Amino acid sequence: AQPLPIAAGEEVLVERDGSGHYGRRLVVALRAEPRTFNPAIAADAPSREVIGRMTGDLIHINRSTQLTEAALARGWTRSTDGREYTLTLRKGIRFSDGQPFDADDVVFTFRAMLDERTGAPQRDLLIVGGQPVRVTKVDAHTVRVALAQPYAAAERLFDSIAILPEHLLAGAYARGALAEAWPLTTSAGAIAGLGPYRLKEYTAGQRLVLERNPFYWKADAAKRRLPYMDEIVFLFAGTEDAQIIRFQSGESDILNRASADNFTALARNGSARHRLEDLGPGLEYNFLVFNQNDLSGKGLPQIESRQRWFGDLGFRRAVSRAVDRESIARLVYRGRAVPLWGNVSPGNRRWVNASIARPARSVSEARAILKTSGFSWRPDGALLDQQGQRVAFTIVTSSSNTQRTEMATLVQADLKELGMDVQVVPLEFRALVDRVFQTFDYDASILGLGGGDADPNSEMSVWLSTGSNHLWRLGQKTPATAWEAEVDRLMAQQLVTLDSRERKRLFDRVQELVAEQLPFIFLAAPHILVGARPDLGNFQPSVLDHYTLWNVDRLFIQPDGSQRR
Amino acid sequence: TLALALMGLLPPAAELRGSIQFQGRELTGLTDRDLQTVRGAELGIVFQESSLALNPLLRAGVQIAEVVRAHERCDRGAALERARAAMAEVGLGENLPRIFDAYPHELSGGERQRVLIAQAIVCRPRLVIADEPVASLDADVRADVLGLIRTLNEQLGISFLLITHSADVLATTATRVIKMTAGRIDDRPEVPTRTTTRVRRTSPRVEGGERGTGTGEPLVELRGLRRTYTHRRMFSGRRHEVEALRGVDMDIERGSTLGLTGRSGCGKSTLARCMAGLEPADAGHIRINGTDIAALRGRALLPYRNQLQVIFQDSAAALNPRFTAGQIVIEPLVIQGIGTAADRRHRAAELMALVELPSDRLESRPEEFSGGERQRLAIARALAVDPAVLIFDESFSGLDQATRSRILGVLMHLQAARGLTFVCISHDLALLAEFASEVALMREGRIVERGVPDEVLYRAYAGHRGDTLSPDLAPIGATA
Amino acid sequence: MTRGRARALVVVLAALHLLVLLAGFVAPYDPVDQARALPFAPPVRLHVIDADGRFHPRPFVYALVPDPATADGYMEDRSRRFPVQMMVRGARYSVLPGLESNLHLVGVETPGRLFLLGTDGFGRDLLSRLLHGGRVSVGAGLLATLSALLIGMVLGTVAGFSGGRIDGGVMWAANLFMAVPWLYLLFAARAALPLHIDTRATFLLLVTVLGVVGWARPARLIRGVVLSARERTYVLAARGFGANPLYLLRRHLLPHTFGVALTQAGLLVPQYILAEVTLSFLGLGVGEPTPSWGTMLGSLQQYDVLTSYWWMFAPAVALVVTAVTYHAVTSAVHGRIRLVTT
Amino acid sequence: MRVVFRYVARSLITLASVSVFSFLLLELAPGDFFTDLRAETRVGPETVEALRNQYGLTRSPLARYWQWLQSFVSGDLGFSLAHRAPVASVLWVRAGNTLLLTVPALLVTWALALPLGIWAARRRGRWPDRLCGGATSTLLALPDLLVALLLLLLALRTGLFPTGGMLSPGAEDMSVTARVRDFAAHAFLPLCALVVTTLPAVFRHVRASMIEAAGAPAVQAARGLGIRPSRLTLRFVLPLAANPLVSLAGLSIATLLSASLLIEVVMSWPGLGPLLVEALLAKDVHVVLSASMLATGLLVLGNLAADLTLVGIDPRIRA
Ligand SMILES: Nc1ncnc2c1ncn2[C@@H]1O[C@H](COP(=O)(O)OP(=O)(O)OP(=O)(O)O)[C@@H](O)[C@H]1O
Ligand SMILES: Nc1ncnc2c1ncn2[C@@H]1O[C@H](COP(=O)(O)OP(=O)(O)OP(=O)(O)O)[C@@H](O)[C@H]1O
Ligand SMILES: [Mg+2]
Ligand SMILES: [Mg+2]
Repeated sequence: AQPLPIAAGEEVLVERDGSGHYGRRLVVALRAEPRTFNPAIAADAPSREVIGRMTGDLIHINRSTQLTEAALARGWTRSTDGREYTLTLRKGIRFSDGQPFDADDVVFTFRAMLDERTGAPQRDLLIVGGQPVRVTKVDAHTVRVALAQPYAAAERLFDSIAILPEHLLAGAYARGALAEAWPLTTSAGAIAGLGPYRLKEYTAGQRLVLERNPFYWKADAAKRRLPYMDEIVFLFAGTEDAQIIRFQSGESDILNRASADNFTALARNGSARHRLEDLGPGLEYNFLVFNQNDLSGKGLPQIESRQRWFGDLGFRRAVSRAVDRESIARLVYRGRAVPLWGNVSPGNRRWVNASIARPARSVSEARAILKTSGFSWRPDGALLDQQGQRVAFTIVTSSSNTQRTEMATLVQADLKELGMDVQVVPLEFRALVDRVFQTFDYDASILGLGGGDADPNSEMSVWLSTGSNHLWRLGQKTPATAWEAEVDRLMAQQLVTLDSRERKRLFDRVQELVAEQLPFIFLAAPHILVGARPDLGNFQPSVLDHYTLWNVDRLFIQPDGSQRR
Repeated sequence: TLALALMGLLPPAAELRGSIQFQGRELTGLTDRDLQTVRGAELGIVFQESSLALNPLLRAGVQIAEVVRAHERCDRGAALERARAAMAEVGLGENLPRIFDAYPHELSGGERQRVLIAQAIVCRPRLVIADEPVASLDADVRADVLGLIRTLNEQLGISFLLITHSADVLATTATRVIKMTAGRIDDRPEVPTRTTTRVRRTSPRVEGGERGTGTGEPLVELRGLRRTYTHRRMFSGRRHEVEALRGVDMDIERGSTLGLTGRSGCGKSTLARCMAGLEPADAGHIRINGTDIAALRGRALLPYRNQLQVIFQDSAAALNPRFTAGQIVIEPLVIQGIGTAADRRHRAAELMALVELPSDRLESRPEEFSGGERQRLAIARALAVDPAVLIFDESFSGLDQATRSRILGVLMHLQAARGLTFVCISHDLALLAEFASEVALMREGRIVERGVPDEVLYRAYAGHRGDTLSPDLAPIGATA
Repeated sequence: MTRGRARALVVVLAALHLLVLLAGFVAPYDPVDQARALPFAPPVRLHVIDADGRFHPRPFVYALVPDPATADGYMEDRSRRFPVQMMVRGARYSVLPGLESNLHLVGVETPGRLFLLGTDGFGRDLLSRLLHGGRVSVGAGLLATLSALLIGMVLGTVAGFSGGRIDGGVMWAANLFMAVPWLYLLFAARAALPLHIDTRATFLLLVTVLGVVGWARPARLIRGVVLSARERTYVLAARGFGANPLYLLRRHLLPHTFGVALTQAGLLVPQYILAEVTLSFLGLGVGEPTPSWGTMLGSLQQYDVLTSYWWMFAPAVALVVTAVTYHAVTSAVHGRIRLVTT
Repeated sequence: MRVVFRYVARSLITLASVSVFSFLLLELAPGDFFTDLRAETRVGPETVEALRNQYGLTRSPLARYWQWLQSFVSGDLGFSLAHRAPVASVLWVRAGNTLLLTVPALLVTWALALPLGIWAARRRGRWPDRLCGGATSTLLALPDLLVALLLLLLALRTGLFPTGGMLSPGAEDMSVTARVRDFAAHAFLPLCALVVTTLPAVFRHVRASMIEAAGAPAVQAARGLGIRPSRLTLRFVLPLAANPLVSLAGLSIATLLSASLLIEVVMSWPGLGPLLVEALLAKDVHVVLSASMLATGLLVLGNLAADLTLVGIDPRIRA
């Protein structure tokens, strides 16, 4: 489909900079096949990756600046109490099937997303202060969004909430079957969105072809309608190794997040043919967590007896001092990671508290700490606790995540120097989640968090003591410790504080508390490593998801570069 | 072994010295490839043990046709036609379609042997080596086959090397007899004089044995025994039914020796297997000591099984190739848990001696024995336990007269001492006449005659073509 | 099989097992010791001529230092030689339960390192891991094969021999065992078992799991053979002597299946050594840091390792050697027991 | 007729029991499809619970089994939670693609292994035999995944073959012949990987049983009648050796849908592999159950074929 000329009265978004050439197709190898085209229910990465290219959101977070910017909403205003937002929608723009977009679609989208029957993973985000956001139509191109309480940076909520076409989905929704709408077998004509691309063809198991949305609502600086490329072809490459090999062979054009191992190997094996970029640390942070859950009534006496250590700050501090973070970064991530002492990765430039202490590894320090906590050593070097019990525990990791298992292996060797007998047990992901979240039948685990937004709000569930991801002690009614109560207060306060400098101060304090109390022993934040064919224009990978394709509407292939391959 | 060496079929481990010349060609040095052209086409062979020599997975007709196709350029149909003709020649004409389609295990011993002969002669080789070709054939068929040999010999000039223990055969067919002892050719009389053969025929008497005479009480009673085989063919859907037993009524007295004879394929072996409970009868009763065992199953059958022992017609197939001779003969003891290991070893040596096998062969495996030796192994095995009834299915046909009579003597002693009952299935009427106290004649699945040996046998001849066994037949034909 | 070859076979086999058994002594290092400064170091070069061109009768090595020219390469530090010594003291290991030693066959002084086969990503000596890993792998592989075959042979022969309902039942079970998604049994087992499983228990677990899951295939093959074998005349004859089924199975039918069973054995040993990777993935295998060939091969199956570090193929080579030897053994044994069977 | 009926009944029992057992195993394993949503920072436990409720995961096991069974029998083959769609809609296409790969692979494997095994058996102990023995040992010692990866790397280095997929992007515009060629180029590597990984077992069995059968007296006898070695091997020895091979072939049929799973994943073949591996790990119960059913169906078929053939070639076996 050729891009349609921009009609009069069509309020397209005109990009300020950058230009490109039309034509060609971009081949992207996904790790796995998407499971659905339905934006309301997509929870897996491949589906979201694809759907993200076919849909648009009201307000968008610019992945490169990490700031919000206008998208389908031309502009917005916030009421003085911070509880109401008024969004002005673009006029004259159309869904990819040519149907006009207006406030009804927005209202429909939010209603559908918030409906329990839909089971949208974004639903919980849209519940502010215990109540769902209320979206009402003011006129055809204005909507009002009401929140139960003031919410800092509420506009960030709108990012990635795909606006659904009411004309196509209202029927399914009315039947209560929105969750089953748009399965992979849907024909191209029955799907429409506001993204730069629309579905052209899907061949089960083989490939997914998106074609240009001729109605897309963005234009480049020269007022030419975006996107530049005719098509995006998604291939499904099963494993990361296969992804790498296909990229290396030139069968795919973009490498979206490679592991450090593969990135290094790729760099060694033929970097000339590819453009490889190390974007520095991302938002993800990996940590070792000890099980401090309330185990009464769980029937786990052994773990309960070990919780004496896990609850002991001295023990955790000793572990933290004994862990060789530098080796983790160097051996596990081939130097493409930063050692971490706090809960915010340096990749999150706006929010990281740079003053958090970074004590170097010291086994003797660690031993001293243990000694003051009442631990002692047997002649053969084994560590004994106050009651003479041998300190021995297991670390569970996800077996599908090689890096975390490798970290566990290093941590195990480190702790052996303290006389701790640690066993690493890799578990299949579901079993791991079951243990960590449900049965609490584990001693310690190495996990990672923080792939989403840079804003602290996205981590509420981790730090609030009632949060669903308050991993070390889940399901608390009231905070178990004073410092957790303090964190609760700080987090709640930053949520309603609209001044960003003040929020930063509050969150800095949270970071300090966490670094002192060590509910998590932070280990490392890996770099974001991406690659692309060298002649890909406007390639601006970012450390935020989606790393390489976030500006897919402006990507293009240099015409002269095409002869080179 | 001599025959095998001639064909170049000895296992590689065997050392072969000397030379074999055939039509001026040295055969010992030839490779397999060269030999192939010789084998079958110029040199035919009839193996001693039909159960081993036939491929169990190929139908009889096909096996013959394969030989044709190996040596002559002809298509499948023509080859099968030739096979059919050859089978008719060896007297399988009556049931040709069935036997042609039958797998070897579905054939009677005699039928199998004739298939082998057909294989050997179908390509009209110059020389046929026939190792006991007629051992399990009844008088009629034997005459037919020998007649065929003579005809082939006369009309086509095919030479035959007959290996046999039967003086009759030699007398009627051979032109020259060679006797071998201990691996050496003893004497080579140019022409087998009738006297030598006569001497052979008459001289060996059963040594010192008395025929068992029954005590009068019936030990085994058979009533209306029936057994029908169905040959089902998976893929062609052709079906043949064979009524092997069509209602056999028979009593066997304790302590007697019953001879059982009848044409090849008339159901003798089947009867033996049924009696021993190794094959279920379709209908009828088998009573042993008054208990009907046809109704019994499984464990309850065990005690009766032991009382009736069959020595199978195909001794070679009845011996597990993985066992040593020693293991074979004491197998029944092991099975029934009799004696200690030392006892058994001792008994094994005894049994071997009983059947005149040297005790240093205890460690040999069946394949290392000659046909006759294997038969003796099977007899020894059956004697290991003391069964009430022993059924010998053509067990003496592969033995030379001397050995045979000595073994028969031993058996008769045993019978006298322990009151054993024997059933002896044989085509050798002379043998039966000497050994059996009573003879039954079977025809087409029924017992048709029964009585004192001489009488029955006489009538048996009379009922058939009486001329075939005329002792006056002149020996014709030449052997290499 | 000639005599010489048979002898060579025995020697290779014995050497293989001896090496693995004496892993602690032969291996220069503790298999879990991490030389963190030397991840993915290539096999050390043995020299007899030093940087100045002088000849030394005793081979020596140089210490490795990172090569500044490449991102993760190494170069030799020629300033100091480390002669290879025999019978040196080093890491402690247990010869037998309760008996410890620290004597090693070869070694060099620190900071020199005698990484004869290079190191893995943690800087652990690959040779030491290979030798120690062989204990678990070869042991478990053999035992698991034995148990799978044993179960398979027993059930297969019983099924083929008895026919009818028993046959139906056994084959039903075999189908079940082949069709059911075992992965979930492993998930379930992992959930049911305690997290901490010591090495010996793991070993038993490996053997049991593989044996229990693996019997169906050999059972089917063997059943087919028995189906045919039970109709042989000599079986009939033995039956005539009143042999009970057990005797027939043991003496007449089982030996008949040896050929197939041996062939299966030759196939299963390497397969089961490899299967340990899957089990490790689910936390049921040997697990880090204890070495096993399975997990070592597991790490070889990664793009970066495969393309960058050739010495990581060592476990594959070890397994190939083992597989070839065992194949030769099974085929020699087969040759021995092979007799006329049909 | 009665035999057929009995066989069908037996197969149905097998299928039913496999489904029950598989279901039980799935029950035993911890967690369910929605468990891993718990690890998402943005999703609360209530939402997860609501989803569980909505899709009936909180109902009794019996009710859930019944739910699957109904759907299976109706032809939908169950409901995939991952795809939020009937299993049939995702399963059949991929099963077809898998067969497109495994059937030729099976044929090639046997077509290579048979002559190779026969050849090696005839040259027992000589160099061709040893070479084959060594080669198969080597292949056995290499994990399937490694073989697949090595082949991919080979493709990468030589550039002769595409490194994954079934057709090139843009294949829809090609002519029929070009498409076939494109398909062949894509199928070559996975086919090689499959053949290479399944060949050793078949080869070994062929070789071993040929050696065993060649010693049979009937074969010696046939040799005595001057049957040519080639004909002897094919007509006399092979049937004698066929027994374990037939069982093995039956098993090969049984694994038509499962043998290639991992290779498909690594080589991006659009078959059942990627789907099933994901479903297994994601505990998408109905997909797993229905796939097991398909596999069991093949197993039953394969065994039936093997049993019939066994009876067919060996008349001594009583049907
Ligand atoms: N297992 C079997 N299946 C089918 N048919 C059989 C089977 N055994 C024997 N027969 C057939 O039954 C008939 C009787 O066979 P039986 O072996 O009892 O003959 P026989 O009297 O012993 O003959 P011979 O003297 O040749 O040994 C033969 O025609 C044979 O073809
Ligand atoms: N493969 C072998 N290995 C060892 N000994 C053998 C082998 N074949 C035959 N013999 C022995 O060689 C001798 C001669 O055997 P051969 O088969 O030639 O006897 P035969 O004259 O045919 O006897 P019969 O009349 O009993 O068939 C016998 O004592 C036999 O035990
Ligand atoms: Mg008979
Ligand atoms: Mg002989």
